[in-house]
Amino acid sequence: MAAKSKHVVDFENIKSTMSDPYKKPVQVIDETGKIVNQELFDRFSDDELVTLMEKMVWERALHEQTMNFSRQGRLGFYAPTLGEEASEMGIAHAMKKQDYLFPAYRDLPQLIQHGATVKEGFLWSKGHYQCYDYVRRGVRAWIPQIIIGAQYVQCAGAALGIKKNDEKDTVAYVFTGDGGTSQGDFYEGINFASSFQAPAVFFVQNNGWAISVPRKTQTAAETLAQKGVASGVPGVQVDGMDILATYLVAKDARDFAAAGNGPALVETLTYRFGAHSSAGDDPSRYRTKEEEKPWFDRDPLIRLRKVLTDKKLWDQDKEDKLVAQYKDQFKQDMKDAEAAPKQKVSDFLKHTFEVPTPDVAAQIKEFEAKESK
Amino acid sequence: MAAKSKHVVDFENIKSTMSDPYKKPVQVIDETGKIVNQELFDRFSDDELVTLMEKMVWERALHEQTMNFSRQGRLGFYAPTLGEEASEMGIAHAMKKQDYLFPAYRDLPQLIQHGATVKEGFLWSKGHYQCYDYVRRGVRAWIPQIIIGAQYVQCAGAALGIKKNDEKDTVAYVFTGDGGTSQGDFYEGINFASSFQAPAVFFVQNNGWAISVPRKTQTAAETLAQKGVASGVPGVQVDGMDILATYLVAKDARDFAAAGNGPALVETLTYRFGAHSSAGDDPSRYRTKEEEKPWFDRDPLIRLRKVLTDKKLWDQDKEDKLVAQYKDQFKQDMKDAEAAPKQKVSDFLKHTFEVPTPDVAAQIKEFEAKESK
Amino acid sequence: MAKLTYIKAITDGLDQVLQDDPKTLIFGEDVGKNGGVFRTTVGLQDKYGTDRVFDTPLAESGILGLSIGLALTGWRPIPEIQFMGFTMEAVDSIGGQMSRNRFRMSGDVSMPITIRTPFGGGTHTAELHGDSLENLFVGIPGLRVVTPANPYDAKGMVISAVENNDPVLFMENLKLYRSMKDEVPDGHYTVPLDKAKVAREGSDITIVAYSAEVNEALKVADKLEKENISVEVIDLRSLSPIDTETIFNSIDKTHKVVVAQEAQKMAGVGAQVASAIAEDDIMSLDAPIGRVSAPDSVFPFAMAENDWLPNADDIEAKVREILNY
Amino acid sequence: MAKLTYIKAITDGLDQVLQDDPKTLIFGEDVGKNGGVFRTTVGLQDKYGTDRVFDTPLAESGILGLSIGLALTGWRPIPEIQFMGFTMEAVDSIGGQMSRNRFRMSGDVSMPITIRTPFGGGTHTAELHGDSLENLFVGIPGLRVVTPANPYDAKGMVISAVENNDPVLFMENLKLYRSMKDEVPDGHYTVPLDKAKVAREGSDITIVAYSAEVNEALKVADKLEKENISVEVIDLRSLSPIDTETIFNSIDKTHKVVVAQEAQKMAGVGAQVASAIAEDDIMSLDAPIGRVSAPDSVFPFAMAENDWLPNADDIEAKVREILNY
Ligand SMILES: Cc1ncc(C[n+]2csc(CCOP(=O)(O)OP(=O)(O)O)c2C)c(N)n1
Ligand SMILES: Cc1ncc(C[n+]2csc(CCOP(=O)(O)OP(=O)(O)O)c2C)c(N)n1
Ligand SMILES: [Mg+2]
Ligand SMILES: [Mg+2]
Repeated sequence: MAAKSKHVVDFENIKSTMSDPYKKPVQVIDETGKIVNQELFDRFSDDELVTLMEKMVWERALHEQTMNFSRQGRLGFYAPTLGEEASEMGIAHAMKKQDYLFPAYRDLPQLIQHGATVKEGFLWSKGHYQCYDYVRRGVRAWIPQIIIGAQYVQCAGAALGIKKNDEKDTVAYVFTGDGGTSQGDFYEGINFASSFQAPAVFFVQNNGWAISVPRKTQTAAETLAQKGVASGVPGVQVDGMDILATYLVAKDARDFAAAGNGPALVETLTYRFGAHSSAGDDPSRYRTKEEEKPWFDRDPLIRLRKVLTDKKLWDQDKEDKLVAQYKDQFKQDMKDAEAAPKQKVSDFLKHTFEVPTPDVAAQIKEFEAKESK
Repeated sequence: MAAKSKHVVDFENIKSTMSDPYKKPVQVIDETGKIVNQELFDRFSDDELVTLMEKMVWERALHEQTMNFSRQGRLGFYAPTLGEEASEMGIAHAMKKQDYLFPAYRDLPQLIQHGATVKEGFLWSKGHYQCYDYVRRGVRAWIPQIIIGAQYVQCAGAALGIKKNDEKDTVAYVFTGDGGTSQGDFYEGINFASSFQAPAVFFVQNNGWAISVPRKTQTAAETLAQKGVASGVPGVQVDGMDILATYLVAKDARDFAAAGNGPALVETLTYRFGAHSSAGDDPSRYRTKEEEKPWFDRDPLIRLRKVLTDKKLWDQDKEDKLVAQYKDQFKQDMKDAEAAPKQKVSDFLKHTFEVPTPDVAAQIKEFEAKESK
Repeated sequence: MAKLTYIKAITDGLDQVLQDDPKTLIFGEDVGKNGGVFRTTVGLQDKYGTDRVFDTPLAESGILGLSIGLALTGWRPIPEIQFMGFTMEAVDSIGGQMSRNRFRMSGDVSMPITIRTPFGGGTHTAELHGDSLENLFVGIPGLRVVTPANPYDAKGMVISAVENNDPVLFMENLKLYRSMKDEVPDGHYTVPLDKAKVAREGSDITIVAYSAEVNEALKVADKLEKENISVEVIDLRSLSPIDTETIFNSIDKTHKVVVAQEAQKMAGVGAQVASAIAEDDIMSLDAPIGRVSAPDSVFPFAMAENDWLPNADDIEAKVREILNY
Repeated sequence: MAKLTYIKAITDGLDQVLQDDPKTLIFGEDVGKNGGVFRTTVGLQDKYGTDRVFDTPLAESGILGLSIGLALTGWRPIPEIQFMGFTMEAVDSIGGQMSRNRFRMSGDVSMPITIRTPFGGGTHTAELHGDSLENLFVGIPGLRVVTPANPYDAKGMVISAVENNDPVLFMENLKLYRSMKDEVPDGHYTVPLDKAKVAREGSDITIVAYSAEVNEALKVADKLEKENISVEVIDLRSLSPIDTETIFNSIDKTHKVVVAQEAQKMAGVGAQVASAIAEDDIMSLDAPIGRVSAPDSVFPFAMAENDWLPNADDIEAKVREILNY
């Protein structure tokens, strides 16, 4: 103690306590399906509970079907979402049609909930230009961003645009993962939005891994929710395997931002049950079954299914039928995607500049000649 | 209250309280010269007090003389340091010879304290390659960085290098300003150093302005000290007009990092009394005399001078003599700088690659021919 | 009509677009109250308010990311990057994002963003404040890179850039800011973004240049005229795309060409011009293509700049060499 | 000697330098336990420990800034940028910092950093995973940019790159990683970083290419041989600096040249080669310089890649055009 009192600043204490306010993830139902916060649970009508369950079942069916398509070689790059249904659908459920969405590559389900079609999702994965038709249709969503962090700075711009347009009850939504929080753009995006007190809601889906790099390598911060502090943005953790908690927190964050209070940040604690992507990632190379097991037990569908079954709002038969129905639809969507017209290089070239430059115009001619052969 | 209880997460409360732990700048002597923390004051010997005063007087003399040289057209780009003497010298006083220093463009005084010569400082401003001779002499300091943020990521690398080299009692020191904290690299640098728990000490000299942009535009965070929270790095504010407080805090931060606890972050609250740089900035364009006045009253020299004078350790005559002596020396340093050899393009070209490529070799010949005319 | 400096002409152009289109926004570091560190945006915040002309936090990637989000929500952003050296902090926003969006959306989504940034040597400023970094950007499909060489073009081109629906990198020459004055029309006019200009007609040899180097070339033309050598000077104006037609027309007349740039030789624009000629118009040439540029070192310390930068003497020497080939 | 794939050859080279020099460090995203997303660094962490081979947080500017600080404190960093598209996040670290340090310190401070990064099309991957972004870097003084076209060169060049005291951007061709196998010597050997290679001798026409395009050129040479057309193929290997001597020697023999690259035409390397020829060896030519490249659009959506990428047929057509000029 004597030695300690020599310090003017107790950096050790600051370090060991700074995360405390951010380490209490909101939860409504626990992994056994027990309701741990009745007051919050009671806010949901039976219909809404069923809707949320259906959305998760839909996302899982989409996941399973895309993995199937992947094995058949009918998709390109695809990021599996197994295990993250509560996080993705809970947040998506809080979005309003007028909100701008900035998804990353793992956020196709939210994008589709916001107005893109499943077919467009498939076209995105396959690499076909019609994947972005939703933008042209007026859906307020941007592209599934590949460059980690870029979506955050762009979201700040959209949020400022909303504010300048004086659009009421409208926010910009953006996603990244635990790994994505290490990017400078992640920080710049939050800080810009906060400096302008613009209506942005920043989501971090912490699924424990950035490909093979564990969450703890990304940062010594104990939570990702506390990353908002650097920019004066309030952050909070939520149990991302609990769709009820996730939805309520996302909605609060949205309300807060929409009311003109500036941005909010939400970290969902979730887990990537499977591989990072369809491109040959093998989690057994870098993580253990012992680590995975408790997370599998936290499966978001299990716990809500239990609650709904207890309330006689759900049964296996209903779920099986839904899944079959969804999958049939996805198969049709894939057929539609596969029927998309062949892409022409001459078309691409026409869309490099608003008016083709002479060089590009010459190249268009060249390719049109080739293409008509 | 009823409305409020509907919220699951009280974002408003999180937002309004998150900065509280960081808003208590450490102070030893206040602006009237009153000792406000006797315990801390008593840690300084008379000699040390005098040394600290001398360093500030030296920095101020350097400032005055460089402004003189600037008016005479004898310097190039130069960033005035008037008002920031306590911050810069307090921190510099805590550095050890074996520490690596990553200065920015306003940190020539610390760089010189660490082993660069005044002449090298002048050559840097004028734009002469001999300015970096200190690196070649083995002084552990890098270049006054122009690209804001770059020094932070590089500092993280040096800190990791120190750790891997297993060098004891050695840290990497780095500076930026309030504006610099908005850069992605600022965040990435802190986060990398923290992820590796490497011995870096991050200083933010918050002088209220980034050229014409006020501190409040940079970020909605109430303090810059709290920016460490995003990376699990403890941060603290200190009265940057109080050299005793600044030194003690800097030393604690250094000790903390040197002991293997990972990085620390220090925000010094200071003020840029004059223009941003010698290149035509005019503060009257963007700030008021009303804002400046209270800061001028906090002049770091005034308060320490008062304390030392009261203790009979200092008098005006001594100070005047010192200033004259320093300035004479600076004039000599300038003469030496002006006597530096003419720089040859052929020399530069030789230092593009370790071994000149054929193209470069041809260009060397070309320039040697021109130069020998 | 008034005689305006290059920088005043840009200010005038910005004033015009702010007035014409309520969706235009100017933002960046110090562009607001201070009117920019060079005073290019001076007076505009007073005139159009802090909603239209405003300062941002200090982060270039943030500034250009902001531009993209603003463009998506219907605005026409005119961000400033304080010096071209700092564009290196934001390359993804330019090359990975804004320039790709029209392509991604099959032509239906525009990114009408004009990034203004000062560049170019000769002002003895700090490191990375003078470099000519156009090569980082001229290879990016979907991005226009332009730079005016005189006040008239400066105003007309900045108006065209803002009105254009492609993203434009608008490079402003630091040394020309205050060293050049010209008659500049009042009000609205445009100068095309993709047309090189015959800055001076001639018949014996063509000099292709851009930005400050155009003025060096014009000096050479003046000087050689006294020896009855007739030099044609072409000002590229657009560095990407390059208007090869104007160049080829000139070479078909002169059969000799020197390509001059301030940037290092390894940096692309001159090479791009030379290669276009070598591919499509080589048979018109009766001498090798002459190149004038800075040598391939890092942009030098301020005290050595004058020796390093290519000037009229260097161009003259190369012109004589090619003429006497 | 063993038959190794291009990627295995690189792994082998990295193993060698880690063994030879205890100051070498490999780091980046996923390079540790996972051995890289392509398995280029597989097994190296097990063999050399987590102090020498380790994962970093996900931030490219951080990774390359880290490299600079490590180099300053005596280490020899070999950072990986997972895909070349992500180098856009770290352009300042490359162009504004590491490449300038030797210059700044009058030659006395080296930055022996080798940045490895995969690039190149044809693998139908996600956006910004296949682009050829070499043009962003070939104009940076003080930086070497190299890329091997076969397993033998891959190992020898990666060893040379690490041993070299200049910063090196080492571009690895994605499509070649597993599609190409070659005899590769065991143990230590080097391939020069700045010498182009005559990949095949010929006398009628020269094709200058690099990376995967070299193999396309070799196919053309094989095919035309049957028609008694003798094609010389030059593999640049170094994109900056460019070994013009080897190119000029070839052209002095063949008098005809086609320059092929996978990148868009507006992207610099081919233009740099063509301009060097047009400046210094134009009089050896008896036809225009042929250029083969991708067209000037954004790198396309995966399903359209095959139509967009220039292949042997495109090169063949251009060779015939130039031959018949
Ligand atoms: C700027 C950038 N760097 C690297 C990558 C490569 N990459 C793609 S996904 C990924 C891991 C991302 O992890 P996280 O942010 O946790 O999201 P998750 O994939 O787990 O949802 C990496 C390194 C990228 N796409 N963009
Ligand atoms: C990356 C980058 N962007 C912009 C600048 C231009 N610039 C130089 S100093 C400055 C303001 C910096 O303010 P602050 O960080 O508060 O430091 P201060 O100058 O006040 O000490 C700006 C914008 C730069 N040097 N580097
Ligand atoms: Mg993750
Ligand atoms: Mg400041």
